This record gives sequence, structure tokens and C-alpha cells, in this order.
Amino acid sequence: MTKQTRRTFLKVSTLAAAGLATPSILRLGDRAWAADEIPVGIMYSLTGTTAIVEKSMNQCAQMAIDEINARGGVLGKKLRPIIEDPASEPRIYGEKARKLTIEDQVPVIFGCYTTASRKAVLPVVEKRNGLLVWPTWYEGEECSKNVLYAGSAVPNQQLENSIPWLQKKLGKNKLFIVGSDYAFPRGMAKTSKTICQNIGMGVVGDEYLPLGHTEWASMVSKIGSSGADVIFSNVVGDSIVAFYRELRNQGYDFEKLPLCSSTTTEVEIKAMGAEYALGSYVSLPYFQTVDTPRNKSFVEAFKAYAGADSVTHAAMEAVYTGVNIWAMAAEKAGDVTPEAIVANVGGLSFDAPQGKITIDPQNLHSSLTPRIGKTRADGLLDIVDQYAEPLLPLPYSSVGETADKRICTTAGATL
Amino acid sequence: MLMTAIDGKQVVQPLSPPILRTRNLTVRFDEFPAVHGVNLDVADGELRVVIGANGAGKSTLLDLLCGKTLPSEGEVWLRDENITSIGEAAIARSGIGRKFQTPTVFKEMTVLENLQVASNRRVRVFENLFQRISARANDKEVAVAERTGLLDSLNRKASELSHGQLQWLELAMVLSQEPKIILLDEPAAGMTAAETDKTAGLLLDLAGDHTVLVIEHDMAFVRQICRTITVMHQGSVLAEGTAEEIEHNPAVIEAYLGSATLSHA
Amino acid sequence: MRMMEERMTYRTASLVAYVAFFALLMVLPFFLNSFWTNRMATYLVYSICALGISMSWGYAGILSLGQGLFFGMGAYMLAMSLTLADPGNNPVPELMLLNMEPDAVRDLCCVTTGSFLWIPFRWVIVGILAGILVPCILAAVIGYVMFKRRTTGVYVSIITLAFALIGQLLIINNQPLTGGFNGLASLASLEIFGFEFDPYGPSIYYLVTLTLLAVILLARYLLSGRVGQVLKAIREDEARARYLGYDVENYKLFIFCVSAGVAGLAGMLFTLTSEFAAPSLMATSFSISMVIWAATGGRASLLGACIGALLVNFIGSLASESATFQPVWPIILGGLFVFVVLVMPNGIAGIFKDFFDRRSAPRTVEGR
Amino acid sequence: METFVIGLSIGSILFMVALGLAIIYGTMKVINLAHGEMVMIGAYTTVLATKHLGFNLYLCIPLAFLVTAAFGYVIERTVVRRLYGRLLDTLLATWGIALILQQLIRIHFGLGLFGIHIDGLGSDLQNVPVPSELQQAFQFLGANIPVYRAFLFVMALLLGAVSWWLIFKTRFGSQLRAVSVARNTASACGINDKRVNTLAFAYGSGLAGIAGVLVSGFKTVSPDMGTPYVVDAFLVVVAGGVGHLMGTLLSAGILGEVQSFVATWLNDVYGRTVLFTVVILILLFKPQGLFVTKSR
Repeated sequence: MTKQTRRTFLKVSTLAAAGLATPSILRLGDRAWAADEIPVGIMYSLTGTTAIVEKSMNQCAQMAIDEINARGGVLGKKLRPIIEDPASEPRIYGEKARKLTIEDQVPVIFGCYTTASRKAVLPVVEKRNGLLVWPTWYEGEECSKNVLYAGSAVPNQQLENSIPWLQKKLGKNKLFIVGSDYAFPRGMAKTSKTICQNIGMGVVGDEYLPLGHTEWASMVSKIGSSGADVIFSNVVGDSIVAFYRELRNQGYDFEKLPLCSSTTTEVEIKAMGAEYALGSYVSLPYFQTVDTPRNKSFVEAFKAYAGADSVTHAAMEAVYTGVNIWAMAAEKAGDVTPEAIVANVGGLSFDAPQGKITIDPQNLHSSLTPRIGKTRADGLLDIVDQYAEPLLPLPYSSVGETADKRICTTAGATL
Repeated sequence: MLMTAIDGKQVVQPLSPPILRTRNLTVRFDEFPAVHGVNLDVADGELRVVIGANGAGKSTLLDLLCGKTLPSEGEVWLRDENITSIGEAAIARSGIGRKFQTPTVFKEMTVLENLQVASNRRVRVFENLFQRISARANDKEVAVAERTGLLDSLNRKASELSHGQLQWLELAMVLSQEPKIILLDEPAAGMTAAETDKTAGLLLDLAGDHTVLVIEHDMAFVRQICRTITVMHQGSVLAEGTAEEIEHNPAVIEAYLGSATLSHA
Repeated sequence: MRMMEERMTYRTASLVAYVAFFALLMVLPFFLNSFWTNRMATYLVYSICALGISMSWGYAGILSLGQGLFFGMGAYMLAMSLTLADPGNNPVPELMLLNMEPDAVRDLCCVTTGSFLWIPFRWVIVGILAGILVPCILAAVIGYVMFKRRTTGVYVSIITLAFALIGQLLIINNQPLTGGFNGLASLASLEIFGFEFDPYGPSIYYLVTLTLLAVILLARYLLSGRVGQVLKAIREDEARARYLGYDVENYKLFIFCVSAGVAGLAGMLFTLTSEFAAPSLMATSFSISMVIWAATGGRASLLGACIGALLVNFIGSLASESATFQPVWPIILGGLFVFVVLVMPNGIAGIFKDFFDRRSAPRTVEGR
Repeated sequence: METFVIGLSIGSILFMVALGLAIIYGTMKVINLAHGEMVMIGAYTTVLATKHLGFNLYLCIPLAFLVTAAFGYVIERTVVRRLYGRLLDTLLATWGIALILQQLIRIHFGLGLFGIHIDGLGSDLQNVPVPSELQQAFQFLGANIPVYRAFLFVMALLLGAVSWWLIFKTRFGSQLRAVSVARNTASACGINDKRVNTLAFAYGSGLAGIAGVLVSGFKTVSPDMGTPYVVDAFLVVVAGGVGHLMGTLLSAGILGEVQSFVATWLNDVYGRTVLFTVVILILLFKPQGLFVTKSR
């Protein structure tokens, strides 16, 4: 050990000892925060399987908070982040959400990446009157009044643009839908099938593999023999890489058999090596390549914050949006309680990196701009199609929700 | 007992109906017949010694009797009950107790606990559900311990006992089981001369109340307990008779010719 | 009889330890805020789990690495009842409405394939009973084939592990029936005779503590009696026990089922403190964690296993909440596995016992 | 036909992982739950060697073998050896080692704590460039067969052959067999059984490392990638019969095919379920393994 590292080590261990020695177990008065601070929870996994993506979301949330604090904070108070690591396990998400909501008494948690983790947090925020700001695009089918779905796309915002585009622009008519085995891909598949029916496109397959599954050979050969001329992928996580690589190894080419994904962000492309994703399409409201001054400054700011080789992606942009729109709602309400935020956030607009987003007052989801990107050799995506105006969120599109016939309203969901 | 010679072979004709009978008992390992066509009749209360060279199939025979090994052919009868392949536990319950060559006891338990487990005649789970165990030995356990010289060691862990004491403990456990038939695999192995004498005495003592089947190498010991002897050779019964008869049996001598082991083995 | 005296001392000491432990648990809520009350209750649930492991592994030498399967089944059974008790899921759980065919009848009988299986769970009592019985029956089936074929040792561990994996996969794969990967999360609070258990209040805490107390007393009664003695004998030498006339398989099956029932009970209580049930409860890593809780506290000591579960989880949560310890916590945990096994195979309870029991010559490992 | 080839390649990977486990289990009766982590370390060796040393995939094979064998050597000497005869405890200790190894990769062997990051480590997903000649597919009997899958199959056979030679034709092999059949006798005959153990453990780990290199060519490399392999590989070993090379080979092939065919007809979940069920049935009704004739 050099002198320097030993000193660091000593410092680290002293800090650690101090950290361990002061748990606030005892109920000697509930925790009091300094009057000029507002505690906020940040809860993204720093360890475990989904840490890869969630680490960058954690950084982005901190960056957004730093920016707000630099501008003078919220209601004249600084935001003070309390960071928890739920270790990619729903069980621990629930536990940490309890700690934040009940013990630390934060008025808001910015957190979660997977729906399974959100479901574990849901009972906590609903019964203990907390607020979760949820960032990830997901299957919808939820209508909680304790969750602000800021910047998170729902199926209609990823599918209404892309599936007709595959038919019209690429001339493809036989769709194979493939996904990891959980609610999001299944919800996406249902909405996809409805859309396909409406536009007269055939669905030749709808298959799932367990999350984290990395043996894709059978599935790829199934796709090959199904006669499909286009693939829609709702595969997530580690499986994405194995899936794309298997397609390549079995000799498929995205020019002949195009693939459009709802989940493959810049992070996954970087992880698999851009050559394997080259030419594949992705449908999401945000890509690092969105060509606006607003986004350029966001990307620059994040690279300055997290390192030059980091990439920005949709879930992260939604985190950024979520923190900011929460702060706007707090300013408008003059209060940070979940009720005040929920009552005031409807109709608020934020000039996000992707463009203008607006919170829907009925379902607390966000109007977003659907985009389709095509992967290029450097691992970023060229935007090949985008809407001129943001599209309304319809979280229950999988069971037939339309703009005129809402299922999720301020009164809750009526199925 | 009457000894008759049929075709040069000596067969024991028991006076009382035999308590243990085997018929054509055969087992093969990889087509090699370890025990082959054994017909054994053991009378009630008899003390029977089985001898034979290494690999003659003596231990395998005991394994077949107590259910450790399943026979390829043949049957085992306990009085008029066919106990072939009914499982070790059921065989034990029907009245056969087995002591192994290397003592197998419950090492992490005390001597008393070992005896308690052995003497407990309720064997089903639900019978035992509400059974408490006493910290003290009952009369029966004291008696067995006394007989085997373990009275002073009741509260010691079995793992702390000497090898000889372990042999005694296993014997004590088999006795606590109160079996009709006791199978003993080289009970005197590893014992001092004094202990061997004591064992011989005990075996003679046991015979009568129990039927005892002993495997032994030590001819001195065999002579000491000197009852009917069965000689096994290459998996089959070669001869049966008293010690004296056996030592002069031409077939036995021929089988052991050159090896000259009978008197020492 | 110096030996006897020393035993007495150890006996008295463990009695004191038991009393002190439960006395502490009883007064604890007076000093805890609602978050820590809930967290402690959850950790005590883990203690019950460790207790189940200790019963089968420590006392009978059966190391199940699929305990999470039974825990998860227990959690699901109660969660199904509590799902139906939630007004938002009346008459049919929302998860089924989202997964049904558009023209299906909106009734539990036939809204999705197999949804009729939920019908009995309209009565909470069914959920509660099933939470213990279903894991027991499952264990009976698995145990029957395993033990009748005389599977032992590591084979048992790996087979149970494989069963847990299958269970997890099947639950995930049948989303319209089970909620799939996301599990069941919109649950009502448990209400018995009009009394509502609050996950954050002392009511659940005491429910868990008293259950723990009941389980530990029952386990002690069972294991200090004849059955425990025979199990210990089986652990020491299975064949010997057989030649003494015991049907070894039945004893193993019995304790395996009891252990599964205890895990199921813990699973139900987990549903109450954490308000959800998910397939991740059946994950291999969670099952193995349970084993290490028991190993740390002392595999062959019931109280030890409880304390082990509390300690490992408590330290774990503190470590994960301190920024400096968080990245090295898995290493500490992994190191703990190795350390416990190498250095203190009988866990904390073993050290406690050695302290009173110096004379017992070479230290040996129980329940290999 | 494609399904068959896929099954063959699944079987090949299974075989490579299981072979090491079989040698270790056969010799020492120890289940190494960190065996999957050896696969992981092999894969990370590949990542680092391609990134920093400019190695290609082929060169990484011997390198990864040496690296993982060294890991295996250390693990045996420091932990497994002390637990001789305590099988369940070994199971737990090696699981602990697995946790430690995973986390060491995540925190850059501890350097991450001091702000030093090594490109290729950490909790991110990693990938390995595959030589272009392995990225194609060729036609065989009218089926489209990826070169990489064929390569896996060839490598599996090659490793099987090398191991066979090592076990049956060398002095070390005869010692190994002696120890696995009768440890005490072997050691009484002057065989250093501890040394044999260590070498067997290291060799088995090395084989897993090679499997890791090959896996990295078509799967994601991440710290927890190895975990699923252990259970599958162990099932292969017991299904084939402990200590029987040929049995391991055949059972890996059969189980790979079972999984592949069921996955194609139904889905992968049922593929795995059927796989487990088959193995459990084998264990229950033929505990000696599929390809072993009963012996005393």
C-alpha cells in the first residue's frame, strides 16, 4: 500500500465505522431535518442485475438535484438526496421504500426501474401516503394516485408510431413478437396485436423467454421458421445481448429481417458491441442523438457529471424530467406533500431534452414524442421518424383504452 | 442334535423347527455370485458360527439376512414369515438384530442415548410425537449396560469411547432391541484377550434365550464358544458340523490346502 | 459428577438466553418507530425461516436449498386471499382482468384459464390454512420420492434447489393466474374478527413474535422428545437407525414437512409485513441466504438460528445504508459463509456452548 | 435438424462446464458451487485479454485455462482442503466464494473503492469480439448451421478427448483414478492424495474457464453470468453417473437435446422444467447414473 492509498483506506474505514455506529433505530423523536432542507429519496439499484442501467439513473437524479439546488432549490430550500441501494431485489425495494417514506419521511422517492420493483413499492407509498416518481417506459395497466409517471412511456407511445411505420416504410407484413417473460412484454404484445389488427398486419408469433435467459438459439430458429419478415422485440436486460448475438450467429441480417425493439437503449447497445445491433430499430421517445440545443446541453452536462464515455438514454432522461417536473409542481403548489404535488402537477409542461412533455391531469402519465431510431456503427441511433407533436399517454391501451374512452381517470381505473 | 452324512456332506437336522431358514439364497454383483444357493437352517436358541476365508461370502450372507443387500434369488424365512426384501427396518422389527464388524453407533450421542434409541420399541413417527425422554437410565437400560460393562460410561459421548467399548456398545444396542436372532460380524475383532473371553462368555450366555449367528475368523474364539459351525467357501456352504468335525472334514481341508489359514484366520 | 454440574450450567444459561431474548423482543416496540417496528418484524420472519432450516438441517441433517419454494408458496397462498379481500380486486383480481380474453366472463370461475383455483381463497381462513398445508403437501410429495429412493446429502440439496427453480419458473410463466414476475402487490390488510393488523404497528410485530415463540416452543418440545432423539440418531448413522427398526424415510419426511410448514408460515407473515408476494422469494440466492442465517447462528440451535437471522439481516441493512460499506457488503457476506463454515461450524450458539462446555473434548460438527 | 444442432451446442457447453465439475466431484465428492464463477472468470479473462492485450478468442483459451486453474488452485488450498469430508459445508463455503468472486469483479478487485477503474471490469455488461470466420453459417444436410455452434461442438469433443487422455493415459490420471476409487488405499500406496485433489480441482476449474471463453462469444459477460451453470452442470454429472467421462458426455448431449426440442415445441420454461424433471427421475430411479452398470 502506498502512503496515499493507506490514508484513503483509513479514512474510508473511519467513515464506515461512523456510518455503522449511528443507526437511528430509536424513536427518540422522529428524525428532524434542517429547516432549510427538503429530504428526497433516490432509490436505484447500485448492485445486482439491473445495476447496469440504474447506476446511470442514480447519477442523473443527483445531477438534476444539484442543478435545482444551484438555481436556489425548491421553495427556497435545498433538496437533500438520501440514496438507497435496493440491490435489484423487489423484496429490498419494499424495505428501502419503507425506510425512506416512514423513517426518513421524504415527501418523494425518485426510484425504481423494473415494474416488479415498482409493484413492491406501491403498497408502501399508497398506504403510507408517499409519492414515487417513476421513470421507465412500461406496460401501463396502472393508475395509482401515489405515483407520478413522469417521462415514462406507455405502450401506445411506443407502438402507435412504430408498427404502422414498419408496414408502410419497410413494407413488412408478418410480425413476430418476442419478449422476456413478464408483464411489460405481454402488455406490449397485446397492444401490438390490436394495432396490427387495425392496420391489417399479420402476427406470426408471440413468444417469451424467462428474464435473464441467455440461451436464445431455439427462439431464433423458431423465428426463422415462422416465416416472419419483421421482429418486434420486448426483450430486456442481459437477454438482449444474447438475443442479438444469436441472430447474428445464425446468419440473420437486420437489412433483410428488420428488428424493432422497445427496450434496447444506448446502454445495451454499448454492452453488446454496436456491430451486433447495427441497423436495428428502436422505438422510444428519447435518444442521445435528439437534435435540439436543449438535448445537446443535457448530454454535455451529463458527460461532465458522470464521465466522458457515458451515454444518455431514455430511462435516464425520464429521471431528469421527473425530478424537474416534481420541483415545478412543488413550486406551483407551494408545498411538497404528495397530495399537493398530485393536485398541482396535472397540465404542467417541462421543456425536457426530448422536447416538451406535459403531465396528463387524468392519469398522471406524460405526453411524449414517439421516435424511431436506427442503430449506427458508433452505438448511437439515427432518428428515422418522429412525431411533430407529443402523443397522449393511454396506460390501458392493452385493454382497449382510447383518447375518448379513458379507463384511468382521476377517480381511478375502471376496467 | 443329530448329524447325518448325505453324499459326504454333513447336514444338521435340527430337533425343533428352525427359526431362521434360507432357501437357495443367491446374490450376484456384476454377474459374480458372492453368495450362491445357500440353504441354511438355524434352530431356535442355537449359537451358530460361520467361518470361511476372506471373500467366502460370510458378511454378504449377513447382509442378505438383515436386508442390507437384496438377494438376486432365493428367500429368507423367519419362522413362517417370509422376510425377503421387506426392508431393513421391517426385518429389524420382526426380530433380527445386527452388529457390524466396524462398530456403527451414534457417535455424537451419549451411551445412554444410544441405548434409549435402540431399546425404544415404538418406531413410528406419530407414536413418538409426544414421547418424552428421561435423563436417567431405566432398569432395562441399566441391566444391559451392566451386562456389557458400560454402566460407568452411560453419560459419556460415544465418540469418547475406546474401540473395544464401542464394540460393547453396539452389542448392547443390539441386545436392547430384544431381537429373536442376533447377527454378529466378528464381535471379538480388536478386543484384548480378556475382552474376548468376556465376549465368548456373553455369547454362550445369550444362546438359548436368543438365536445367535456369529461370523468369526479367530478359531481359538470359535473353539471357545464351540457350537455348530458352518463353513463357507466361494459363496456356498461347504460343510456344517462341530468344530472337531470341521477340522477333519476332507472337503474343508482341501479347500484350505496351501493357504493353511484355517487355524489362524 | 462435575460433568453433570457443567451441563446444568449450560442448561440454565440457555434458559436465561431464551427468556432474555423473548423479553427483549416483547419490550422492543416501545422503543422503535414504525419503520423499525416493521423492519424488525420482517427480520423476525426471517428468524422463523432459519428455525425451519435448523430443524431439518441441524437436527436431521437434511439440507434443503429450496426452502424458498415453501416460503414463497406460503406467501402466495395468503397473498391470494388478501388480493381478493382488496376492494379494488372485486369480484375478480385486476391482474386477471388485464390478462383475460376480451369476451371472457368476469367471474373467478372462468375469467382466465385456471382462475377457478382462486375461488376458495375468498375466505381468508382458506388462505391461512393453505399457507401452511400447501408447502407441507408439496414437501411431502418431493420428500416422498426423494427419501423413498434413499436420496441423501448433497443430492437432496441439489434436488430441492432444482424444485425451487422449477416452481419459480412456473409461477412466472403463468402470469394470468399468478401475476407472473411482478407477483401480487395490491393486497388488503389482514383482518381477523374485525381486528385489522397494521404492518407498521405493533400488532403485526407481536403477531410475528408470538408466532416465533410458539414455533420455537413447539420445535423444542418435538426435538427434545423421542422424535428428536431418533432424528439425531438418523443424522449420525442412517443405516444403524434402520437396523434398529426405524423407518428412517418417515422420520425424514416428517421433519422435512414440518420444516416446510414453518417456512410456509414465515412466508405468510412475510406477506403481512412486506405487503407483497413475488417469485423472487423462491430465488436460489434467497434460499441459500436462509441457510447461512441458520449456519451463522448455529445450525443445531433453535435460538441460535433465530439470532443468526436477525444479526445477518441487521448488519446487512446497516452496511447497505452506509455508502462506504455498501460495495463490500457482498464480500463480507461471502466471507461470512466461508468463515462460519471453516472456523465456527456450530455458529454463535456453538461458541456459547463451548464456553460452558469446555470439557467436551474435540469439537465436532453437528449435522453434516 | 436445426433443433438438433442447437441441442448439440447446448449440450456442448453443458459438457464443458460439467466435465470440470465431474472430475472434481468424482475425485473429492465435493460440489463446487463456485464452479459457475470459474466460467465467469474465464469470460472476464477473455474480455480483459481482448481489450488490453489484443488477444483474439483462440489465444484466450489457454490463457483463461491458466487463470482459472490458478483460481481453482488457491480455492482448494485455502478453503476446500480444510473441509474434507464435510460435503454440505463445502457446498456453503463455495457459495460464499462465489459471492466474493462476483463482487470482486464488480468493484474492480477492490480498486474501485479507491476510484481506480479497469476497463472491462465492473458491474456493466461486457462483450467479446468474435473472429469473423466464426460469425457465419454454413449449409449442412439442408440445414443452416452457425459456425460458432459447430466450433463449440468441436471444442467440447476436443476437451473431452484431452481429459480422457489425461485420466487414462498419464501417471497423474492413474493417481487420480486411484484416489477417486479408494482414497485411503491410494494414499497408503504413497500417492499424495492432497496434491492430486488440488491438481484435479485446478484442472476442473481450468476447464470451466475454457467454457467461459467460448460462452463469452455468444452471451453477455457479467459478474453473475456463471450462477445458472452450476445446477445444470451438476445435474448432468449425476445423470451421467459420477466419475464416468463417457456418461457425462452422453448425458450432456441428451439433456441438451431434451431442452432444445421441448423449447422448440413448447417454450424454454417447459424446456427447463422437463430437463429438471428428467434428471430428478433419473436420480430417483437410477441413482448410479444413466450409463453405469450397477456394481457393489
